[in-house]
Amino acid sequence: MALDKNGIAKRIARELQDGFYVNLGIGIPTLVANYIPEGMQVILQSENGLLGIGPFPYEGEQDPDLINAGKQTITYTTGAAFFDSATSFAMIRGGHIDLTVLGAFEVSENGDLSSWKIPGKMVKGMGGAMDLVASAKNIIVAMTHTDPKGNSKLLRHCSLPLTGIACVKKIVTDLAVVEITAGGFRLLERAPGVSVEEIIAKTAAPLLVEGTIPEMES
Amino acid sequence: MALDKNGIAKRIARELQDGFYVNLGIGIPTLVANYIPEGMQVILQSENGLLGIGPFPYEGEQDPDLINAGKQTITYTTGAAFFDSATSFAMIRGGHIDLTVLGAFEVSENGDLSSWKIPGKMVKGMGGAMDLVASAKNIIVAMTHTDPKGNSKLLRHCSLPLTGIACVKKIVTDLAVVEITAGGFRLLERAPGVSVEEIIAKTAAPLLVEGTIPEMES
Amino acid sequence: MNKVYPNAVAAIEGIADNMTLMLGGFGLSGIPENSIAALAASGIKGLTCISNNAGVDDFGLGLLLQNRQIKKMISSYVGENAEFERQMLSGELEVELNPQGTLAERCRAGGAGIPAFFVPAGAGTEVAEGKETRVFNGKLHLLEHALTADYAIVKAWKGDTLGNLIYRHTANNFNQPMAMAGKITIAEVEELVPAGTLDPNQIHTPGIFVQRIFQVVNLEKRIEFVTTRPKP
Amino acid sequence: MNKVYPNAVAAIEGIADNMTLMLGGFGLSGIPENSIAALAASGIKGLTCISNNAGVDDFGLGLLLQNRQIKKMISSYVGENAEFERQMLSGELEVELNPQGTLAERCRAGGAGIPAFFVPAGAGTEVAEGKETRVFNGKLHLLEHALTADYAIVKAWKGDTLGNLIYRHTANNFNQPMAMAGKITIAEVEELVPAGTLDPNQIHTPGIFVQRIFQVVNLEKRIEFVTTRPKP
Repeated sequence: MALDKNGIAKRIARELQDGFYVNLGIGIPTLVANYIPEGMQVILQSENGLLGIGPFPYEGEQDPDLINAGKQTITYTTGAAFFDSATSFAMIRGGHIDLTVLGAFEVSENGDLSSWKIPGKMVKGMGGAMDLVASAKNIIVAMTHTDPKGNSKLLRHCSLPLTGIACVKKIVTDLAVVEITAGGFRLLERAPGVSVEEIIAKTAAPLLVEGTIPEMES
Repeated sequence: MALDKNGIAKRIARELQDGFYVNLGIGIPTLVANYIPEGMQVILQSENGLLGIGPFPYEGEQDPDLINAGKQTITYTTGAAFFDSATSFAMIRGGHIDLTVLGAFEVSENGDLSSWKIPGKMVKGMGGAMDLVASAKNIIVAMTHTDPKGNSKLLRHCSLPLTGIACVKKIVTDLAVVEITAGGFRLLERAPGVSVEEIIAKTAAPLLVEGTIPEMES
Repeated sequence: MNKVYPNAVAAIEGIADNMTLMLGGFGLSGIPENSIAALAASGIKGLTCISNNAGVDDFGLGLLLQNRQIKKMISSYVGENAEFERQMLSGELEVELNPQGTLAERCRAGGAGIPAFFVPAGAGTEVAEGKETRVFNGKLHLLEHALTADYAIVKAWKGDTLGNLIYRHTANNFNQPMAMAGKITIAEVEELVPAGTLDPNQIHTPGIFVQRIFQVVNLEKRIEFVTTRPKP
Repeated sequence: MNKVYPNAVAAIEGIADNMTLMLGGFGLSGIPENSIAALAASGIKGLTCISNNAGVDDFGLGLLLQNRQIKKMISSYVGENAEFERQMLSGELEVELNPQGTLAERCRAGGAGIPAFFVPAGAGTEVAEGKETRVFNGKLHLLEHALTADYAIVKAWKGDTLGNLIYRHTANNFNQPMAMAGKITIAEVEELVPAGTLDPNQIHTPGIFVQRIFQVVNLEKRIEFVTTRPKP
């Protein structure tokens, strides 16, 4: 059975390690924060100037000076640090973030990523996505395997304007965990009850399938 | 009569304006701080990370965490700010310093400056001098008009390795105030009792002398 | 030395048609509300505004958009604003989109006397069009140029009479790099204190970068998306 | 996550022959004394040291020079050190002199993922030899490249268990930009406190840049030139 958003987030949380500094994009990636394993210390960066994102504030305790990159009110954790936007992107560009998780419209088999612009639709801007993907040591894309019309979002070449080139390392979808290798997409895991054949059918690019593909643990 | 060090510093202090941010080099330039006119607010920058240099500390109150660019113990003024070296030189390089005063071995008629290296002698390094002279809006050189052997330090071309090119705006020596113009050195003022002829004789480059040259007020 | 102005109207004196402004803030957090209100009332037009976002329809830079005072925006993200969309699609408004970190660094560089620098962000994308590229450490980079402004307008938490500024929480954002890059920098502060009140080790923006400062009045500090959880 | 080390000897574990180190400090102010002492006792040699100065004969980096542990220095000013002079003149020690602001910015750039940037400092001088030049705004500039280090070693006033650092007065200097540029950054602090003790608005170096931290012992904090005036 295909995973829901929380299932994808839960699977991605298994990539976390103690001491990781992590930037989570808007949407499914934000949910990963809910699945940080007990006892593991992971520090979440908000690119508008915070290391140490905490949970949403209690009702009535929201602070206009304390928001995340999605402009939602948040809190900060013990030992947090605030800083300006130039310093924030110095961290990002300088490769100090251990893991970046973000959504995408499309990913190509060489790791190109499209996530910010659909021709003919209102352009909202790339925000910090281009900075993040160009410099992250490790990028995981969280997305549905296909768009609402059933078209694969894993492609030989992206059809939409790019956010970054050759940057994605791993994709976690509702159907599968796919790694980007020098030889293209490689299937690592499948969602519980989803067959390898279904994944191949819904992937519009060659998919390396080696040996038995395990079901995801989450 | 030729000015002494304090006389040179006193004359340079007349270039100060209320609200100026000023960087004073080691040696004669440092003495300028002693002649800031009463009631005028001038903020002194130390390129190792301070806006607001105060006087030397009282005996026994020196603080190893509080030194100037010459590594002398200092104090800080009311409303001072401390910052790191990258920010300090952002101020300098960004043209935020109103006036820079520094010493020199030689100045050429197009404003080139030699101040950091004498071939055959131990090289100590340029420190912040190259950054300062390359970016200052207004540079005044404080130096003796001739070296101890009587050779002019105002030259057609510098003979020593350069600190910066076409950067000096004005020179205050023990004998004269000289401006750098598109046409070369121009004599503005002479030290009390020093003749125009003596200044010309001790300047190894053409010197524009227009009209009557007043004695310096200080 | 007097940097203290009585209010926003006095502090924006000198801003004229067709100038380039930088305005601090991220979303609606840390925006210079009082100065924007004074600009909206001023009738100044043809402005180029460098700001990470463009406000919402009826707040922040949205007020200047409604008045058609802005000719061009240099931003990283301009969603949440229907009037912005209308003007952009109709060609009334020119828009230059920058990756957010590139935008922040271009401002800092402008203040720091660094005319250009290489970054990887945007390499291989349409952001790279017309830009010089170079490979460093096996990776494609773009040459990006510094930004400066006739006036940079920032919002701080505390400021002193010498222009030293301290920001609060994530309301710092673009205010700190932009404060460096204005030919004239105007700071509006929630609390204006005498010089010597702030700890000199804790200044975010040293006063050398700030030419004018005033204490704000009637701050709204609107929140774009209030997200809370119930009290336990 | 444990970044806390018991002492300098434990914290410098992993530093090996022929590595590149950055060391904070200006003159003798804000230098990582404990770490330098541990390096001096370690026998590690062939080091490339990026440091604004080279200490004095018997303190700071002078200790490593005496032991012939340094192969190359990248600095802006290296006076006040006779052993340094001897080694440089004899060719034992390689020296690269940088304008001070260029040196600081090269460290920040290394930490900030900016591989190269243009500055005016040194244009037209021997510092420009072999460097790419370009005119911006009518003025000659040099292309300067980022610096990084295998280990950056910095000294702070206060630090917490997550590696957040606060510097004091002019002992900040190169520590802050260098802390960004180490593959591994070691911070020695006068006061090590639990996370949450320091005001999150007042952190100079956020903990993400710091991998190891320890509390110093027996600081000498030597002053190079004591200059005082008599009490009135």
